[in-house]
Amino acid sequence: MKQVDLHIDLPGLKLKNPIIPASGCFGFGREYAQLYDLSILGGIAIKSATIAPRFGNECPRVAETPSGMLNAIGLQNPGVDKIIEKELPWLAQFDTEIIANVAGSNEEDYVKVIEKLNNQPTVKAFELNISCPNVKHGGIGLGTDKELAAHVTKLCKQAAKKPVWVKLTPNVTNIVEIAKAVEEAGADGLVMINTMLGMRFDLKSGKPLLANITGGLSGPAIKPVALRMVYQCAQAVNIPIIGVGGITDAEDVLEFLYAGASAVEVGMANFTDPYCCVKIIEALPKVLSQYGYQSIKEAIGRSFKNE
Amino acid sequence: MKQVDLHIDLPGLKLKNPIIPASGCFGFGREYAQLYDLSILGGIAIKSATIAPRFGNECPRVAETPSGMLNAIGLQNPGVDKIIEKELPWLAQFDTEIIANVAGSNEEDYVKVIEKLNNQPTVKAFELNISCPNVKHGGIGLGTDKELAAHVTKLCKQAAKKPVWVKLTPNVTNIVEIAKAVEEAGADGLVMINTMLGMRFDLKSGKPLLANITGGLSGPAIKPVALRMVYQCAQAVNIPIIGVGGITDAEDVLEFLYAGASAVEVGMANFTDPYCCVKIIEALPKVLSQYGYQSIKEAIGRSFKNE
Amino acid sequence: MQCKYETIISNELLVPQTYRMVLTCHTCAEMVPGQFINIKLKEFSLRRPISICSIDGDRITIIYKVVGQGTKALSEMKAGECIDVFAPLGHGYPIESQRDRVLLIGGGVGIPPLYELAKQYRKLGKHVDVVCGFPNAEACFYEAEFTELGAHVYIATMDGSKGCKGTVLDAVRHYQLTTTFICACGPLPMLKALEAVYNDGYFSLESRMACGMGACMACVAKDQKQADMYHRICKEGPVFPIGKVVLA
Amino acid sequence: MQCKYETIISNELLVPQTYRMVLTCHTCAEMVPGQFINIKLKEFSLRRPISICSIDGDRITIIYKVVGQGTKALSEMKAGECIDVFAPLGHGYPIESQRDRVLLIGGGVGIPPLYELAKQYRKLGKHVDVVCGFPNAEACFYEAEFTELGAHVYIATMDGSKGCKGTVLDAVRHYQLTTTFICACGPLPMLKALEAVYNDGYFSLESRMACGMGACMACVAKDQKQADMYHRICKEGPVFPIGKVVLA
Ligand SMILES: Cc1cc2nc3c(=O)[nH]c(=O)nc-3n(C[C@H](O)[C@H](O)[C@H](O)COP(=O)(O)OP(=O)(O)OC[C@H]3O[C@@H](n4cnc5c(N)ncnc54)[C@H](O)[C@@H]3O)c2cc1C
Ligand SMILES: Cc1cc2nc3c(=O)[nH]c(=O)nc-3n(C[C@H](O)[C@H](O)[C@H](O)COP(=O)(O)OP(=O)(O)OC[C@H]3O[C@@H](n4cnc5c(N)ncnc54)[C@H](O)[C@@H]3O)c2cc1C
Ligand SMILES: Cc1cc2nc3c(=O)[nH]c(=O)nc-3n(C[C@H](O)[C@H](O)[C@H](O)COP(=O)(O)O)c2cc1C
Ligand SMILES: Cc1cc2nc3c(=O)[nH]c(=O)nc-3n(C[C@H](O)[C@H](O)[C@H](O)COP(=O)(O)O)c2cc1C
Ligand code: FES
Ligand code: FES
Repeated sequence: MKQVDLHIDLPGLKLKNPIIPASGCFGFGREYAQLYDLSILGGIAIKSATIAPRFGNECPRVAETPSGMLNAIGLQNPGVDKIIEKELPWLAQFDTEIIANVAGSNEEDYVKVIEKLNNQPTVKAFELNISCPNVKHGGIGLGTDKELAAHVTKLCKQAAKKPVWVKLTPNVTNIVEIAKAVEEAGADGLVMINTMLGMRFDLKSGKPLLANITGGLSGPAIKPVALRMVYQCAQAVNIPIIGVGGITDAEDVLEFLYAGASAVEVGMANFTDPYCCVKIIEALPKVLSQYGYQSIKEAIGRSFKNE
Repeated sequence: MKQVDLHIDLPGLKLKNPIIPASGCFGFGREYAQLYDLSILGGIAIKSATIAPRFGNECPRVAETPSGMLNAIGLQNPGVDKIIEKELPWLAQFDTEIIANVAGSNEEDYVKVIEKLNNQPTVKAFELNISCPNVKHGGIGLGTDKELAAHVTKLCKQAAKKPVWVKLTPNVTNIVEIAKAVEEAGADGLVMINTMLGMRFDLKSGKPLLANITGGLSGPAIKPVALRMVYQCAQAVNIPIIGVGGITDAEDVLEFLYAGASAVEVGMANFTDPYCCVKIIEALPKVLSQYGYQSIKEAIGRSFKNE
Repeated sequence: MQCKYETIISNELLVPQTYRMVLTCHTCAEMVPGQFINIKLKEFSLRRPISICSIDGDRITIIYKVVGQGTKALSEMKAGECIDVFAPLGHGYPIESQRDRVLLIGGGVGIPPLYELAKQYRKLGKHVDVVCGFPNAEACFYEAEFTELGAHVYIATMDGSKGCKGTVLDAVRHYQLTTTFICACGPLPMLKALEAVYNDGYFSLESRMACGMGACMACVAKDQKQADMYHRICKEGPVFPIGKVVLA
Repeated sequence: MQCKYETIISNELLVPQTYRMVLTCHTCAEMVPGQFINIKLKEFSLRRPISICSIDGDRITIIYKVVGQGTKALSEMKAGECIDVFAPLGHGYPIESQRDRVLLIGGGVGIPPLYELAKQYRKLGKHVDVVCGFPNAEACFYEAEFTELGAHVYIATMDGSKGCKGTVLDAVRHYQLTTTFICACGPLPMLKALEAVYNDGYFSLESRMACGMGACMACVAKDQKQADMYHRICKEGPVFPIGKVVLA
């Protein structure tokens, strides 16, 4: 087997491989660091940071669904100050690229979080979570309207001293329109997709299973939708895309590369198999060379590019 | 076990039980009639009828996905005239309610199909498919815009001599807005949801697996999204809802009733288990009484209604 | 046509990546060669269509190649386990008793359905030639089984490691097989090459399927003569007369 | 804390709807009573948390009730089959060697973790009282097993068909158990009732979980004193000192 080049350079991110645990599914890495060396990872998208600490929604916060799960965590996090004080210095020990996922209740909050993180050398790029369906104010609202999405992107770009990636919600009629608006507003890249709004009901009580009523659907169930959206947007924008949604193995990664993603984030699969990122990274060279690729770059966008 | 009342009266439809095979997943019933007596069913939503015969998309037309499948059949059907000539007389032998699913490339087509079916006594209600993602003209376009959706509904209502149900697409930012617009335009009921737009890629070629590139995602994977949309719309409109999306067993039916559906359609599950509708109908009284209901009516909308 | 839980009698590696499974079958009495069964596996939402290779009393044999996750899961099942089988499906090869000789041509896992077909033609005392194409000698299977039926077996391998080097058509020419009535099953390029040479007989086709019984229109093939006419591979097929449908 | 394939040694019905499984475990050496394992089952995307009931060399015992599809699938697994086990997880009951007596109170499938705990306190020669609550006599399990350890067992059944009629608290009163240091596990209403009476000891809590290891924030409980502080049941718990977290 020839050496396969897994390396990819993206705005702010020199990834040794394209595998990044997704925000909210990996905490700040502390738990997974007990299982393996985080330096193996291409990068880590840390849990959404908000300006003040957030305590999230009531429990139950999760429910199982066929090939997926619903979550309504509600962006629980200790707030950006605590993250700077406690988590980033700890994360600095690892040779991997840290992406700070930024969330807020309104546009100013996003800017404030970015300003606080601007001088943190551990943070290599920002990922704007304008798509979390589980918070009352802002969140999904911003991500479903192209003007609002563009506006928050613009404000964040102005404030940011590092590349700004925008994480899109799939709960929209026209994802391409939003991707383009965000690109025009200066986004350095897109991360897609966040979760899809869903529900389950408790058979006994007849009431919604989640205390928050609705939650975000993730896992293999949403992979076909994520692939479709990446495929559509990759052809409509000129900024790179990090694909997310239902990835569990190296074959899934290859599909996302074909669709036009340059790297991927892995979310729920970390719960099903806590070693899944390591396994994917190990399998990726084999799978790529099995299908005739010597680098991940060769596979990116292959579905619509002519050889 | 007390006798459980499965019966429900809806516009045009006197259903002996709430189980209806979904359009496109049951043909015109001929194949399934070899397996069981179709009179067992509450109703049958027959394959979409168009004014002229349609030959659909190239193959491959289907692909498997985790807990689901993609299809891009492209509304293949023999055209409304052949359906009237060959299928409806044959279907008349069964004691079940026939719902004619109507599709078209433009608004006039819908009206023309309805006019042809108006005098067919076998057809008890129309179901407007303004949501099929697999046809180039019309289809998804109509269903994703509230004005277009309302307009085609209005025209069909004017033409129709039977109740008109409108089948909504989930590929929208705001399903409630569309449900309300369609209700205002005179719809007698809603059927939701149709498939979600998705994709898969062929690992060898790197190209989309489906000849049509994108396809509609159905099956258990989409159930949480369908439940959420039914729940949202059931509280926003006053017309009844037939729930569809990922139903495979009686417990799933109960979840849809809780969400606010008055009956359900079963699609992909017919492929996984060709007897599934019969099994659901058999299990339903047991499951309902296990959770303390003596009729399906008691369970409808229980998630948001106060006892 | 029924959906039943059947019991696996045996499931063993035949040649690399290719397995043979014997299982009970409630519907053996209705089966004809060329029909298929549709297998539901746990964890998979769509059934897997596999041709019937041999019908023996209340048991059948299938031969399948591991090409993806479903066939891999199938290969890991053990004797004694149960599987959900929907069968028999489709229309098989008509047995034309007026024929004296038949030439069966199969490529890889297109060969299995020809075995039961050979059996039935041999029972009628017909002369049966079988040409089997494989990538190499290692992949060859069922030469002995066909021979035991009294059929004449000719092997083609792409690398020439066994029999005639080349395709099944190369073998037909090399062994000077002149029978013009053929029944074939195998990959599309093989069928297309055969169509250029033969016009009397039957082809068995494959397609991605959903319902497997004619209800969903997933598996259609176009009619060669009537541009706007389609046939369902799962219901009108998988066996069609040569020249009936467009090979695509 | 590791994820390993373990082998099922036995898996049998203990009392109606409740099963006992013995399985190998690579991480027995690290385990303490009150910790749990997280089991991955085919067809299910989330793992199922189950308490460790007994640690015996390189094997553990778990006892689980069939309440849904996952536990049903688990109950259908057979000796010799492998399951993917992530263990040990969480913080268990601290063994307080300065105590002379401990009162263990369990309801239904909250009882299993108390068995290993009783074993460890008995090894230290402590006086152990165990109160087990069940709906009825038919549902009772592990009376003999606790007795064998040298613990004193008291049964409460809701219908009075065995032991004292009523809840575990009714049994505590009826049998005049005066030990004030308790370790409890069981349904929320039971823990709430106990909290009204006891303030010295530990409760084990349940919650819907996703990661089971502290990364996802699915399973939090609020601190009783600091309104804005949460504890993860899977990581800081499932065992908490009485009065630490809000029972909700
Ligand atoms: C009528 C018929 C008879 C067949 N007989 C045999 C046989 O006797 N022996 C044998 O080895 N194979 C046979 N096949 C092919 C067999 O169905 C596929 O190899 C198998 O479905 C692959 O499943 P998988 O999960 O391993 O592959 P995956 O690629 O993971 O499957 C994904 C999906 O694609 C479908 N699919 C993939 N390849 C094919 C294919 N070639 N044809 C149809 N569907 C496909 C699968 O059914 C599944 O729905 C037959 C196909 C048909 C249509
Ligand atoms: C720390 C801990 C220890 C446990 N120990 C035991 C034990 O020793 N014996 C035992 O019988 N049960 C125990 N439980 C409960 C057990 O986890 C659930 O009964 C089981 O997960 C139900 O799975 P299911 O698929 O059968 O139910 P379903 O309702 O079909 O499960 C659907 C989802 O909800 C979750 N879920 C359902 N009920 C519970 C519950 N009560 N607690 C947590 N998650 C739930 C499932 O894990 C799954 O993700 C424990 C739970 C926790 C949190
Ligand atoms: C428990 C949980 C918590 C999440 N929290 C966040 C979050 O804080 N910020 C964010 O941008 N996305 C969050 N997500 C979304 C994931 O990052 C990811 O976009 C989504 O789960 C789809 O990927 P998957 O299918 O691989 O899980 C969360 C997802 C889960 C399951
Ligand atoms: C193969 C296939 C064909 C379909 N054809 C139609 C159709 O012709 N008209 C229509 O309104 N919906 C059609 N649908 C959508 C279904 O009626 C249903 O809305 C959808 O599949 C979701 O339900 P399910 O998850 O139970 O399959 C089709 C679905 C499938 C899988
Ligand atoms: S697979 Fe459904 S019609 Fe052939
Ligand atoms: S289950 Fe993830 S933090 Fe507890």
